[in-house]
Amino acid sequence: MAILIDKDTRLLVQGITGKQGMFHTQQMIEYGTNVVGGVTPGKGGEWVLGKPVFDTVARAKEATDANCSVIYVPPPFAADAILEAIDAGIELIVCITEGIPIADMMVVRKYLDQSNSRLLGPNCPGLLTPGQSKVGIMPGFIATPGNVGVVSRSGTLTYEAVFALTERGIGQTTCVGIGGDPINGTSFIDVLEMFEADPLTEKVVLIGEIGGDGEERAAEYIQKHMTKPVVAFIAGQRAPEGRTMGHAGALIEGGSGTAAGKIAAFEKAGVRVAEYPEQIPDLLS
Amino acid sequence: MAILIDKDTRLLVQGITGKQGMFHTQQMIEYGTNVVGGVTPGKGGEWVLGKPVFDTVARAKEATDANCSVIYVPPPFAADAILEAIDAGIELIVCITEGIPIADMMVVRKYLDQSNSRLLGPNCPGLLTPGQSKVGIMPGFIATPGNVGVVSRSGTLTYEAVFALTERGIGQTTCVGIGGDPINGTSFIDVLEMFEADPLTEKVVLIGEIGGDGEERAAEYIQKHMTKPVVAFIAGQRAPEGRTMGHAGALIEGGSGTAAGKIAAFEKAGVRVAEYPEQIPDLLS
Amino acid sequence: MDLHEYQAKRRFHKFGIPVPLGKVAYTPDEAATIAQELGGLVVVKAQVFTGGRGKAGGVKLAKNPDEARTHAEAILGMDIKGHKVHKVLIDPGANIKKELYLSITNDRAARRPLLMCSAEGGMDIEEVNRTMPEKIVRIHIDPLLGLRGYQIVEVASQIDLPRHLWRQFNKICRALYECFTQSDATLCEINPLAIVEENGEEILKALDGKMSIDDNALFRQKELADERDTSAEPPEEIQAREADLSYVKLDGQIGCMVNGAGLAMATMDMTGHFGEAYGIGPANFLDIGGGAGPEKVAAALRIILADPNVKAILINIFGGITRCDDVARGLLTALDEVKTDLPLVIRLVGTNQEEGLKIIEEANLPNTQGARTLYEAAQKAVEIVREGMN
Amino acid sequence: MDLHEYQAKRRFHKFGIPVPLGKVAYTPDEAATIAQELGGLVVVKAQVFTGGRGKAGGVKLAKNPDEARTHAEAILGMDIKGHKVHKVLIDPGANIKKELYLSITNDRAARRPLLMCSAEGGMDIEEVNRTMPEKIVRIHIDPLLGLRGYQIVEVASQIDLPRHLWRQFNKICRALYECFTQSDATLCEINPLAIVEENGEEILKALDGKMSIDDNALFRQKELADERDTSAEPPEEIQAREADLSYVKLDGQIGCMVNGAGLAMATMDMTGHFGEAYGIGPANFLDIGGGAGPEKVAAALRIILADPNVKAILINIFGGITRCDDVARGLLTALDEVKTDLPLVIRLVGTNQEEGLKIIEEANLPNTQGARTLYEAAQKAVEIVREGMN
Repeated sequence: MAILIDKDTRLLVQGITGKQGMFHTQQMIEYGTNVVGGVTPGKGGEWVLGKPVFDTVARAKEATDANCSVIYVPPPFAADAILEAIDAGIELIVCITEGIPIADMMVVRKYLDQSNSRLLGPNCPGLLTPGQSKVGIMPGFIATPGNVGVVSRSGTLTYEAVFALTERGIGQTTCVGIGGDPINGTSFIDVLEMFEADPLTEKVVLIGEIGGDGEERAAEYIQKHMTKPVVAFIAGQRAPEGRTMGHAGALIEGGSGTAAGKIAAFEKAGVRVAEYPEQIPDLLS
Repeated sequence: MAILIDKDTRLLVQGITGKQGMFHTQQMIEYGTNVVGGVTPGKGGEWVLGKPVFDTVARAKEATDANCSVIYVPPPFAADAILEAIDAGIELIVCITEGIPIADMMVVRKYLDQSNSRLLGPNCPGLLTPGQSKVGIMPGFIATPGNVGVVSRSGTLTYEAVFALTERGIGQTTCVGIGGDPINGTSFIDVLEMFEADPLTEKVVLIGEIGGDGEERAAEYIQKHMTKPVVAFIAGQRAPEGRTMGHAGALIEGGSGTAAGKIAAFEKAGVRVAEYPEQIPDLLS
Repeated sequence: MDLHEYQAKRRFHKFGIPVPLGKVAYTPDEAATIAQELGGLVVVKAQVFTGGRGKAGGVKLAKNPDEARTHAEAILGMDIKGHKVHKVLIDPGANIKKELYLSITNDRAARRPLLMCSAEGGMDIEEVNRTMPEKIVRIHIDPLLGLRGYQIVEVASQIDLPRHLWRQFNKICRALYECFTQSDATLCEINPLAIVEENGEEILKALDGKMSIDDNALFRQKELADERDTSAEPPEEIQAREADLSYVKLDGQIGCMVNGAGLAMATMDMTGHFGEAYGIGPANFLDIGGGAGPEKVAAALRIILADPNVKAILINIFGGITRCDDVARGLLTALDEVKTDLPLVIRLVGTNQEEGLKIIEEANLPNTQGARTLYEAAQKAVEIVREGMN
Repeated sequence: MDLHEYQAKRRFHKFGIPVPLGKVAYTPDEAATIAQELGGLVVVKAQVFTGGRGKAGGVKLAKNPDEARTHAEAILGMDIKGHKVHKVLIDPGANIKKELYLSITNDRAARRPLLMCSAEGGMDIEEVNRTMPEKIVRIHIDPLLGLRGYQIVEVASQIDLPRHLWRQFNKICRALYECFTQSDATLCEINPLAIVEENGEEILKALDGKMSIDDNALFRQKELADERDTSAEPPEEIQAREADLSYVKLDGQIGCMVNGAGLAMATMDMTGHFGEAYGIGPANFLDIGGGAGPEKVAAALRIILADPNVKAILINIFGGITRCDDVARGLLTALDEVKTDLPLVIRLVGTNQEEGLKIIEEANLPNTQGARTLYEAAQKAVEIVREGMN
C-alpha cells in the first residue's frame, strides 16, 4: 500500500514532446512508472520514447485508460491543461508548472471543486512511491521503501529531507509535494488524512514554509485527528516581511504566515519540529 | 400538507416598490400569504403596505428569516436578483419576470445547481396552495383546497384548468407554474416527484405545451415512478414550425417538440390527455 | 431576430474572423459597380431570411461586371420561399479547396452553448445530421469557463483538419465564441468555412454567415437592434412587436385575441378542432400578455382587423393580472377608432369579470356574442364563419 | 510588480473611474509649469513604492506655481523609507467632503477576489482594521460570476453611503473590478475614494491609487510590464529578474546560491542559526530554480559578487532536475569571467554529484571547501566569515 500512486498507476504526460516533458518522461519510465502515453496538441499520432502521443487528454484517456496525468506545459497554457484533464475525468492530476497566474488558478480551483478529480500542485515536484511509481520531477535515487509518509510544500527541501531519511535507513511510503503556490489543489490536511488512513504509513514528516496558514491548519488537524506521530520542519525563519521568497506562496504579510507562528502551532499540537533538515531522522525515532 | 409553500412560508418580495411588485404584494397579503418584507436597492428603511423594505436580500433575510422570495424585477436585473437570492440562502425562489436573456439564465442555472436553493420560473405565474399561501400572480379565487396537484408551463392556461376543476368542485393541493422559458429552475419531473411524495395529493394535472422535451421526460418519469393518476393537456397542436409562440420555450424546431409527439408520449405512459381544458375534470374522475 | 448574411459577416469581421470583403447592392447597376471595384470573378447572393437560396437560383457566379448586373437583375425582386429579395451581396470569388461547417448555438436541453463542426461543409447541416451524424463534432461550452483551447484542439483533431490550419482554426473558433457571447446570439453559423487558396497559401475564410440574436437581450444590444431589417417582415408583425404583443400570422379566418401564450395556443387549437372539417381555423396567434391595458388591446384589435382573411373575432380573456374591465374598455376604444362590422365572440372570465361584461353589455355592440367557456367560444366563432361561407 | 500612483490612476481612468487630471514632474520647473496649467490649488505628491509618504513630508499642498516649485524641490530626491523620490505627481486640489476606502485584492485563503470598503478612508487601512475592524465591509467575489450588482448595493448600504451617490459608486466598483481582472492585478486600491464638491455637486473621485500586478501574468500584460519603473529597484534585483532568478537582498555576509525556494530558505536559516551569535547571516535569498544551466549559475554568481557585504559564498545544490555537473561548469565559467578571491563553500548532492564534484576538484579552485550536508556547509561558511572578522 501507499497513497495516491502505486505500480498500477497509469500515467499520461501532458506536454510530453517538450524538453522538460521528454526528459522527465524518460526518468519516470526508468524508475518504473507505467507511462501509457502523452499529449501534445498537434502531435497526435506521433510516438515519443515508445509511447503514443495524442492531441487531447480525452483522446488519450479513451485509448489508454489513464487514471493519472502529469503536466509539464508552460504557464500560459497550464490552467487550460488542468481543466482539460478535469474534463476528461482524470482522477489524479499532477501539475509541475511554476508561474501560473493566480487569476487562472482561482478559476481552476473552482472548477476542480465541482469535479471528481484531485489536483496536486501546481508548482510542485510531484510525488513518489518508492520502488513503485514516480510522477513528476523528484529524483528517484533519494527515496527507499519504508513506513514514513512525507508531505511538503517545497521541492529540493523535500529531497533534502527524504535523502536524510534514506541515508539513515528510514524508508518512505509515499513522498508528496503539494507545491509552493498560494492556490493549489491538495492541502497538507488532505495528504495527512490519506497517511492517517494508509495502513503502511506509521509516521509522517511534514515540510512547511512561511506564508499562508496551511501549516497552522495542519497542526490543528493533527492535534484533533491524527494518531500517527508527525515531525515537522519549517523553512524561512529569517525571511523578511513583505517579500516573496521564490515560491509565490512564500510571503509573510501583515505579520502573519511567519515561521515562528507555524512552529508554535506545531509545538502546541505536540508535533516535534526539527531545527534543520538533517535533524528530522533523529526526531522520528 | 401541500408542496413547496404553505401557511408557514415566510415570503420576501424582490422589487416590492415597483408597480407589479406592489400590486401583487397587496394581492398576496389579501390572500393570506405571510409576506415578511421586500427588497428594493436604495429603498432600504422604507415601508410598503406595512412591510419593511431592505436594500438587499441578505439584509432582509437576516431581519425577517424569510425562506421564500418572489421576484418582480425587470429582465435586465432579474438574473442578478436570482443570484442574490441564491447567495442569501433563500430556499425557494420564484421568478415571475418574463424576457430574461437566455445567456443570463445559463449562468443562473449553473450557479443554482451548486446551491441549496430551488428556483421556480422564470416567466412563471408562481404557485398557490389554496387557502394557505399564494406566491406570484395567480388569481386566488380560481382555486379551492382539495387533493389534485396541478403543474403547468403556462400561466392563464393554468388558471383555465384550475378554474375548471374548482367549478366542478374538485379542489387542489398546490398549483405550480414552472414557467415558459427554455431554461428554468424546476422541471415537470421535480414537481411530479413532490406530488408523488405528498400524502394529500391523490391525482395530478399536468399542462404542457409545444417545445423542448419536458413533457416527454415527464411521461417517462410517470410511467416508471408514479403511482398516482395523471391527466395531461398539451397546448399548441396547431402551431407552425420554427415560430416562437409567445413563450420563449414554445418553439417547434426541426420537427421536434410537437404537440402530437408529446401527446403520444403521454398516451404511451398511460396518461389520459384532455382535448380541451374543460375536459380535464372529466378525465380525472 | 435574424441578421442577413452581410450583417453577420460584417460582425464576424469585427471579431477577427476572415471574411470576403464584399458589398451590398440594391440595384443591378450598383451590383455592376461593386463587381468592377472587386475585379475578377464575383458571387451575387440574395439576402433573405431563409435557407435554400442556392437551389432557388438566388446565388450566382459572375465573370465580369456585366454578368453581375444581369444576375442581380434576375435575383433582385425574386421570391424565395415567400421572402422577397431586396438586396444582394456581391462577394469576391474564392479558390475553394474544401468546405467545412462551424457553428455555435444554445443547446437548451443541456443549458449551455454548443459548438458544432463538420468536415462536410457547404451543404445543409440538417442533411448531414440525418445522413451522417458521425461527421458532426459536438462540443458543449461551459457558460462560465467559455470555450477552452483544448476543446478547439479536440474539434480540429476529430475533423482531421490539416495541421498547418490549426492556428487559424483556433483563432476563428475563439472569435466566433466571442462574437456569440458579445452579441447575445442564439446562433452563429459559418457554412462554409472554406479552405481557400490565396497567393499560393491555404487559409480559412468564412464564405457565408448566419446569426440570430436573442430578442430578450436586445435591450443591451442596441447596435444589433438597430440593424433589424423590417423590409422582409409582414407589417402586422412589426406593429405587434412595437406594441409589445406576441403575434404569429396563420392562414385561418378567426382572429384571436387572448391573454397568455398557453391559453392563446389552446384557443387556436380549439377553433381548429371545431373548424377543421370545414376548412376553418385560427387567423393568428396573438397573446396580449399579462396586465395588458386598453392601449394594448386596441393595438391588438387593429392588427387583427388588418388581416383581410379574418371573418370573425374571438376574444378570450382569463383575467389574472389582466383585468376584464380593462379589456372591455380597450375593446370599445379600439372599435371606436377602427370601425368594423365583423362579428365578435367575447369571453371574459376572472378578475373583474362582472365589470367587464357589464361594460360590453352597456355598449350594445352589434353582432356580438358572449361565451362562458373556451369550448363554447370556439364553437360559436366557427359557427359564425361557417354561416358566412354559405 | 507595483505601479506608481500616477500609473494606477491613469489605468483607473481608462476603465472609467473619475480621477484628478494631474501630471508627473521630474524637475521643480516642470512642477511649476503643471501647477500653472492646472490653475488654483495643487497637491505635490512623491511617487515612491512605499506607504507613509504624507508623514514623511512627501505630500504637500501648493497655492500657486511658485509654491509647487518649492515643494517639488524639497520632495524630489527625498529618501522615504529607503526609496529615493525621482518624480512627483502634481494633482489639482479637491474640495473634499468625506473620504472612503475601496480596494480589491486576492484573498488567497478564500481563493477569490475580496472587495473591501470603509467609510473611514484616507487613513491607513491596516490601522482601521486594527482599531475598528467592524468599519470595513468585506465582500468575496466569485471569480466566474464576477462582481454582481447586489454585492455593490450591499456595500453601499453597509457603509451608509448617501443615496444620491449610489449610481456613481456602482459604476466605480464595477470599473475597479474590471480594471482588477483585466490587469491581472493582485491589488487595486483607492484611498481615499473621496466625496468631493465640484460645481455645487457632490461626486466620487479617486484621489489616490495603488496597483500591484501578478508577476506571473506579465506575459499577457505587455502594456503593464512595459510600465515597470526600475529606477527605484536595487540593480541586483533587476539583473536577477532578467536572468529569471528569485533574489531577495538581505544584510548578512554570506552570499547564498541554492536551487529551490524551500532549500534556499533553509540555507538562509542555517547560516543565521550558526552565525547569529556573531552578527553573521545570509546576504541574500537566491534560488536558481529547477534545471538551471551554466548561464544561470554564472548570472547568479555575478549578482552575489556585486554585493560588497559578501565575505563568503555558499553554494548549496541538491540535484534533482538541476544537474550537479551543470552547476559546477557554470560556476567555473562565471569564476573565469568575474574574478574573485572570496572563499567558497560548495555542497553538491544529487543528480550527477560525482561528475560535479570531480569538475570542481579538477579546477583546483583556491580558497574552496566542500561540504556533505547543509548543516556542515552553513557551519563552514559562518566559520570562514568569523575568521575574516578577526
